[in-house]
Amino acid sequence: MSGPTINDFTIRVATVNGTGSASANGLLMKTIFRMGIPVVGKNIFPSNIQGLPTWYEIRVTGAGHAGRDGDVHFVIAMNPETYAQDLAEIAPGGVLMYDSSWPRPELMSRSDVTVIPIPLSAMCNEAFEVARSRILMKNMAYVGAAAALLDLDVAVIETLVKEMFAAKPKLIPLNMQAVALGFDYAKANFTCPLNFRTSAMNKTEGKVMIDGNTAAGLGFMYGGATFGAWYPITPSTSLMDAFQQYCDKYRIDPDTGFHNYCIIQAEDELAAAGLVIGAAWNGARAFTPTSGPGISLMSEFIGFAYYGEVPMVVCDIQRVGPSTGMPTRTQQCDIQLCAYASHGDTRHLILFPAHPGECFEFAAKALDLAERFQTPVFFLSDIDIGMNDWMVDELTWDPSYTPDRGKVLSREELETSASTFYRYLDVDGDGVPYRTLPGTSEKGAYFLRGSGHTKLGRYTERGPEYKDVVDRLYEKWRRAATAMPAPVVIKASRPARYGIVAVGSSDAAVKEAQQRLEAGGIPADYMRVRGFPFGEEVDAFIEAHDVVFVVEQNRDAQLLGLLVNETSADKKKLVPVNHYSGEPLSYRFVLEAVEDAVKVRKIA
Amino acid sequence: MSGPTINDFTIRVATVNGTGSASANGLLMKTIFRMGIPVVGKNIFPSNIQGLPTWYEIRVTGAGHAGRDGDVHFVIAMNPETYAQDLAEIAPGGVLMYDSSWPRPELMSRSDVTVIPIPLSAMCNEAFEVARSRILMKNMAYVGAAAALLDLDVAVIETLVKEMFAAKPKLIPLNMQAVALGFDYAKANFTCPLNFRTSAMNKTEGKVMIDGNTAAGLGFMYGGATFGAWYPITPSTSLMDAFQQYCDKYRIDPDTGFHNYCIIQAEDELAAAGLVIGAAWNGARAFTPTSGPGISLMSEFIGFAYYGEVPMVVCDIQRVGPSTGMPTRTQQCDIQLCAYASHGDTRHLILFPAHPGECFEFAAKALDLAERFQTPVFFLSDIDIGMNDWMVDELTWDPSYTPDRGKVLSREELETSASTFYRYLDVDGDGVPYRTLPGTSEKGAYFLRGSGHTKLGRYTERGPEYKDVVDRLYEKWRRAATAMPAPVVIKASRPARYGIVAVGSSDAAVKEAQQRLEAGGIPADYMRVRGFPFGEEVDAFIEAHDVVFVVEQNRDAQLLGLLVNETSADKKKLVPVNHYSGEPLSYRFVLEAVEDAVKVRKIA
Amino acid sequence: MTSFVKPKIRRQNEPLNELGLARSDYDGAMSTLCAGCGHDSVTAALARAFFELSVVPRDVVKVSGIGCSSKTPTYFLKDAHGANTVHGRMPSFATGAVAANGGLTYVGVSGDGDSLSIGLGQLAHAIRRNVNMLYVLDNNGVYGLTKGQFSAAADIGSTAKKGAANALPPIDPALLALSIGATFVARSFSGDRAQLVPLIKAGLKHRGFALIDVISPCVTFNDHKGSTKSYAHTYKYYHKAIHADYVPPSAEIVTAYDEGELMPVELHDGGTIQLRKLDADYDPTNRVSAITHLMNSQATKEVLTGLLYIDESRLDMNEENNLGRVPLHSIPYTKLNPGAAALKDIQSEFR
Amino acid sequence: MTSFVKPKIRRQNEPLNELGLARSDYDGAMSTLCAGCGHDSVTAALARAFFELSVVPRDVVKVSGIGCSSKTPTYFLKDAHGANTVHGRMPSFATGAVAANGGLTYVGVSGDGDSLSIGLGQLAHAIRRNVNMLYVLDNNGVYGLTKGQFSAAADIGSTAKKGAANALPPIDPALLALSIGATFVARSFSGDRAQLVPLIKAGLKHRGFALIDVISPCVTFNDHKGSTKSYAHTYKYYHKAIHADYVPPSAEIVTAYDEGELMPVELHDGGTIQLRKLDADYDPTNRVSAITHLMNSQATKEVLTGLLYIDESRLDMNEENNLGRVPLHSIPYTKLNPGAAALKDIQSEFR
Ligand SMILES: Cc1ncc(C[n+]2csc(CCOP(=O)(O)OP(=O)(O)O)c2C)c(N)n1
Ligand SMILES: Cc1ncc(C[n+]2csc(CCOP(=O)(O)OP(=O)(O)O)c2C)c(N)n1
Ligand code: SF4
Ligand code: SF4
Ligand SMILES: [Mg+2]
Ligand SMILES: [Mg+2]
Repeated sequence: MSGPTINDFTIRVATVNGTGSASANGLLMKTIFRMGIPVVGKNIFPSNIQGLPTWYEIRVTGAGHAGRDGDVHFVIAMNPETYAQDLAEIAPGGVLMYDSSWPRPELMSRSDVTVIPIPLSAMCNEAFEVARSRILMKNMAYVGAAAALLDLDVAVIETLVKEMFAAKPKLIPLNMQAVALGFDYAKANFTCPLNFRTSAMNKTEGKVMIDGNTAAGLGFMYGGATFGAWYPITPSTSLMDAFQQYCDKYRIDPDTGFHNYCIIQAEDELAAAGLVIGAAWNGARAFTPTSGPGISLMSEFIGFAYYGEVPMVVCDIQRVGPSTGMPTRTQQCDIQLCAYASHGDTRHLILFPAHPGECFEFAAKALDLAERFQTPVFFLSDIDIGMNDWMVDELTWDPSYTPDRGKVLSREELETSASTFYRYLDVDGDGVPYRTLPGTSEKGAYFLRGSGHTKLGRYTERGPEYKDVVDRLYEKWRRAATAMPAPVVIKASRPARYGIVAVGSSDAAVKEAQQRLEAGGIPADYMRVRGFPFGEEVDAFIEAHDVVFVVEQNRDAQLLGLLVNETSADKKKLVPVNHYSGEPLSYRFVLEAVEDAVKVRKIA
Repeated sequence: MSGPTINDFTIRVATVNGTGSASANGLLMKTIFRMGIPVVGKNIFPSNIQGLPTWYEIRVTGAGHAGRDGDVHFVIAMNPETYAQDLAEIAPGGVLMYDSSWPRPELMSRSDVTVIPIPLSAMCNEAFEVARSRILMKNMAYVGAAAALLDLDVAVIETLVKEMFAAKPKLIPLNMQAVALGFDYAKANFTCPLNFRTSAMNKTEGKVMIDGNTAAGLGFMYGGATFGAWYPITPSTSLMDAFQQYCDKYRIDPDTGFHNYCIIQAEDELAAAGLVIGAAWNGARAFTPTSGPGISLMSEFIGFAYYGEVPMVVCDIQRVGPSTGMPTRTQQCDIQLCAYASHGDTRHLILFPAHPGECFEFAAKALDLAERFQTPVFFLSDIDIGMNDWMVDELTWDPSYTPDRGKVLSREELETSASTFYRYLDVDGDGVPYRTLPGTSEKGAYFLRGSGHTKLGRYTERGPEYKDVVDRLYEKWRRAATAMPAPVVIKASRPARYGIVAVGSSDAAVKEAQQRLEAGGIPADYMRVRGFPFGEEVDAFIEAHDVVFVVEQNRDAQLLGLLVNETSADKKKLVPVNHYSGEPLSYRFVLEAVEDAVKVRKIA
Repeated sequence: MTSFVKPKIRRQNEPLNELGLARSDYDGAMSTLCAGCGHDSVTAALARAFFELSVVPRDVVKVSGIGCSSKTPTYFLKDAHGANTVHGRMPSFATGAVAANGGLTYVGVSGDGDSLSIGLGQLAHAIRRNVNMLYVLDNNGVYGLTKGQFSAAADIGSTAKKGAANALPPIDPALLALSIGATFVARSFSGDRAQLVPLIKAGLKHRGFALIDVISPCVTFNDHKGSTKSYAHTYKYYHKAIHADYVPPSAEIVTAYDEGELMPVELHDGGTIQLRKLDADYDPTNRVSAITHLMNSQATKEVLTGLLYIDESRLDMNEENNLGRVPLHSIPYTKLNPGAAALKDIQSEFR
Repeated sequence: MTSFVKPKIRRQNEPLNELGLARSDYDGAMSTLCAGCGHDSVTAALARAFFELSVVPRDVVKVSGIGCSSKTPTYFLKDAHGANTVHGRMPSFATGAVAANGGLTYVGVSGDGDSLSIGLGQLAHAIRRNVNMLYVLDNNGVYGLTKGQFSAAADIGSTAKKGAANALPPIDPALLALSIGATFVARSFSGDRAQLVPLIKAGLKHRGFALIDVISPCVTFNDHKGSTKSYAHTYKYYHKAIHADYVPPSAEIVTAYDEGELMPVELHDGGTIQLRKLDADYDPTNRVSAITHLMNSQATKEVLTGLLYIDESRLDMNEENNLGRVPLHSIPYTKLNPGAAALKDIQSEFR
């Protein structure tokens, strides 16, 4: 259907983890990016540390798509264990390049695939002494070969190599030598470049390549988070690593050496939740990054924060469930849990960033919402967003921004006010009471508890007093809908009876599918929801269409379930499109699912 | 609307906990029960050990209703702290009896309430020496006074007192003396009996008064549970106490002294869940009783049992949430959590017993379902069912019953079978694979894991292999619907456009409301759902009515939410009727809610 | 918890502390515990210690888990913020609170169930981090609030109200704490305010995590022979190894003590505890001997009370994390946000 | 995990054990750990111990939590049932399994993160219950699987790959276990199979909870100077206090040892461990001295290995609970259901 043509094809590098190929693949992708050509990178890695198959996919997309294609056209096969699979998965007309130091005639089995054998190991073993560099240089060599075959700009490669090894300059010639080995061999033995290849453009101006966890860590620093607690878990770990790294650089007082932040590695997720709630109750802007298992473990504490009205930001970088599931594969499988986490009547706020740009923006937003509504806020990302490099507009920060700390009474306010302070009283009639921080004033003292309490903050076991408070909590939650980021709607160029709804990382693939659907004669409007509770726009969008496809990355149609329960939508209109194999969503999946559904309906 | 008349009125005893009134109130209720008059008892107690207000409500219901009335007609006020409230809550025409040793003229303030002062303390202090018996005998004295005023059978009281103190016979005369004190004083000073009073019947033949937790504990013993683990939490504690007590009596091998059961008090609920899963995986029939906070804490392990397919029975005796909430008040607030507990795509089986009789029956049922479907099963009760005495048919046991252990392969089967054993293979096409127990045979060895696995039981990170298994899990769950106890439908005597749906402890009040609604000209059919996933009957019932009232005891209409998501029901038909103040549901609440809703609709 | 603006009625010449506050100003709401519960005595001792130290009420933060013991923070210092968290998880909440604002005084109250069963892991890690707080463990050997099941501190052989006998060895919080590096470990008895108040004051002054294991009998479920936590038992075997008496820096009373029997321990803030040693050779700065003493007293079934161990040398969590005096909530946003220029610069590596 | 019906290819005169099984019959799936990971050596030691004890493979149950270490149960005894549970919660799962069937041999493998951070509470309570199992703690001072963060066993001052230095005192699992009443505590080093195999055999034979803390370096994240868990460090400070050698009841080899240097410890099943004491005065039956030794070695920064403490006198959990030999799943239903008559009289009190 599309590709492979100039600046429109997908490269897949198949290697073994722990062999240093990651940086070579990064080099490959950045080279294309620096050539001004939009790229999409996806890292499919195993849940171990060394020795298992790993794949890196680079989509070259002059059209500037942000999601996966679904087809693969150029495979760099460095892992004999997966040769068969790698060969099988190439699209017709594709090319497979492999390390022919140990020839594999069986790779010739596909007539519709061109196989390019390059004796990478042999060349490197000949060229280099140390075992270590023999392994590492093999990676640079395949970059070189790819450069020749795909017409990459070797000057750009050289610049990048220089940047990479700025610290150890003597490694630069060594690495360039390896690149040359592959490059020259390819030039000498095959017609280069291939018919599908790169060609410089200027479409990456003002863009950066960044992963969502790094962007979120940066966002929490810029948003003024002062406290972070966490327990390591893939794929959330790199979020806290980023926050830590940036705080170490920008948050240490040059004069006193004091830290303007505190990060604590908890003993588990229950403790991480407690740490954040304790710190937030005591005035810090606090967050904790985790993944599904962590949300399960934090459930009790989340209900405490909800009922006690303590601000709390929880980042759930979703991975494949249930249970331990597939820790390095992506899904959107905690949507329903995060909406209602904990026992009893509980409901929360959720932000759905769709790419690293929004991770940066929503991190601060999450802190603001948590403090404004004094309640847990979920920052719901996933492995695809969090751990892959995405091409996004350069991050910028609005200098006029100041953190929204919500309704916090100062000592002055407490001591000069005529009226007595009661923690859970709806003074302003907006469902949000005033809070005080420990140490402020005797007049502001109150007792935080997860047990029944009156609107005055006193312990109670009386039904009406209990209801006063939980009814307000519902009202507070409902009103929060208008404070969530508005949905993003992309209308078809002509009136459409079909609609599509999605959240988070599905966005890129759905956007592309929408374009191709219209091109294929199926115009559909698309609404990307960005927050929960849903605003009226969501009801209106569904109302306005005959059929609405709900695209999400889980088995049980969790987003669809929320739409059915929390909007006026007629559920008969909603058609589930569920992808849950663990790989990032591709436009082809969405396209085919919708096309099939439409056919079925036409017939019916 | 109803009462107070002969055998149709409600008594409320207001006392302080820790003063020994509980047994006196039990005596009062049992006397009426032994007189052949149906009774309903509700204990409203505080979450502390001694010194706070507590109420005991006894509904005398010749008509044999099983739920609360909502009105109170005869108050025995023993706690000055709550005099005002107690007086205020009496229905017009009601009677308040109080300890007038310290006269309280202000109690005369209501012209529509008769106040009967009886100097209980004064009399007891005069009659008894020891401080301890002065306190305790005061309770017996109010029983005596009530006996005179309500025409209770003193002979029955005496028999009961004899049974109570069979162990310490010399206490019998002492107690009867106290009863006489109250009885005689009342007779001497007031016209006895009152116009509303008791009159012997024979409607309690073949009935017993039992609480749901005791019945469940008994059910687990009869159902063949061999392992129980728990962490103490109100209101689930008495369930394990009962199981322990009965096992100590009937499960210790008289010859060897060995225990045919094992009960372990865990260090917390996470551990309780692990204990049960480990024991069940190793072949025990295992269960754990807990309440809301425990479910939150067990969430991670529940997902493990779901994905690893380990049988597990979790009893959630619901109490008011969120968080610690009101631990001694009742709600149905964990319905949604139990349906989907844990991160990732997870869905579970739920049983909804409505009274102690079903607690006994469903305990065994839960064990069978868990082993048959190799998955967590929730036994969803609440404080009202679990901790109050209900009048139910005497419990009986079908001698032909044998436990359903599900598909467990024996050593013989494994070693003689031609085909290799694979743990997660859908051999029979019913979604349920075969399992083996440790120690059975090398041929049955497999590895249980919460990480991605293939249908052969091997570790995987490949999408299609992962989907094989989770798709079957969904199918297995769906098929379980037909194995759940069928809904109980009570049709109106004429065709009805209104329907009512409820679960669990709401049943008694809803049944009565249904009768009174029809009497009042609003015929409605009533379906009590007893299991989740829902069977087709549920879809059909909703389909068959124009308006369906969903009565439940929580704020967020959790049952309604499940109906909307998991049946074909058109949600516009469903009208929420939510009671969540923490007291047991009364027919008046349901009646008024439905009547109001109907009026509104008529106007609209 | 309460913010009534009620006129303070003072008894005539009621003693006032340096702040001009009376002991009653350190009270809280009315207790709802059983009459005679040991926990109420601990509450009274806490109020007295704060009064005697002239602590500004609003500068105190009270935290607890769930249990009868955990209810007690509402019963003292009504003018201080407090938090009744979830069962067994108070240590993590407290750790977060302390990190957020090192300028306040933190007191946690917990029970043996809350601390040694569900909460064992969190307690251990709070100790390891040396969080600067006083942690009072009201130890009655049972779960009071859930009606008398054994806790992990119940002694072998002791029998619960229902009559079942406990077969598992008790976990001794003091021993556990010492084995994982606690910097302040003491034990006392709820009925012995003369010993308890000074220990509480010392614990409050300690820079780091101070654990006081207070034997606090449950009159309702555990006050019968059989249980070594009962009044009966505790009085019988009661034996003070060490008597601790806190002396504030600027006080003269020191001289009132007999020099010969004193061993002063320098506290971080300059104050000192004077140890009165019944065992002349006891050294509360030696971890190994503290453990040995405890294990030997276990063997002889004695309840060793007093200051068992103290180490003022280790940094507390906030120092370890280079947190300054300024509470996190008072750091100006300008110091938190590095600005647009930095953002540009950071992104250079993403091109 | 696997049920392949693959023909057994045997090397010629490959040694067989009493069951006629070869060492290779105790292997499992291929390891996916890093080449050189200490955990693989522990796996090999486990397989050898089971082989030498001639344990029937199907009678073994392997359990673990989550982590690189927790993956290893798949790498030995492929013919035994195994369970890879959730992070830090293996002890409760194992406890339930052991209670359900006391007739099998239980071996748990965990890591320092799995056991001392998230799992500390569960580990402590399994020890307290004296669950009859061998618990092998692969201790590398880091979280391997999540790429090298410090665990609670990381030593002060050791630096992680990313270069941050650890400031918190390590939790020593052996010391912790001893302080809460463990009945079998040993320590060894993954690289020292000669010492490890006998300790594993002794632990398997021990009636009750046997903890072996195995220093097992993480070559990828923790094998650099700075870390005392690294090969470099461990070899440098490596110092055997005790060398343990298990001797099965009916074997003669005992005589092969020099009586003068042996201290036999009677095991519950009649077997004995022969202790070779380098420190002539070491007594592995004395809890206090075990703790003292450990604390002193901590002070001198030495890694003390060998059998530190053993107590064969305490009943294990199943005995404590009066569980017979019959697995719970094999008790006939007739013995579980008291029948209709009993049901009638139970209900007499409800009338
Ligand atoms: C998650 C959770 N599990 C169980 C409970 C029930 N519960 C309340 S208090 C308590 C034990 C309290 O014992 P302890 O800490 O010793 O306090 P005490 O009442 O003895 O002072 C338990 C198990 C709870 N509130 N939350
Ligand atoms: C609930 C939960 N939290 C976090 C994780 C992520 N995680 C996996 S392994 C691990 C630590 C493993 O460390 P250790 O037990 O020392 O094993 P090692 O890899 O060092 O052998 C963590 C934090 C998880 N799997 N589950
Ligand atoms: S039950 Fe025990 S611990 Fe609880 S308040 Fe009463 S005496 Fe105190
Ligand atoms: S990361 Fe460390 S612990 Fe994990 S497998 Fe590699 S070497 Fe072993
Ligand atoms: Mg206690
Ligand atoms: Mg480790």
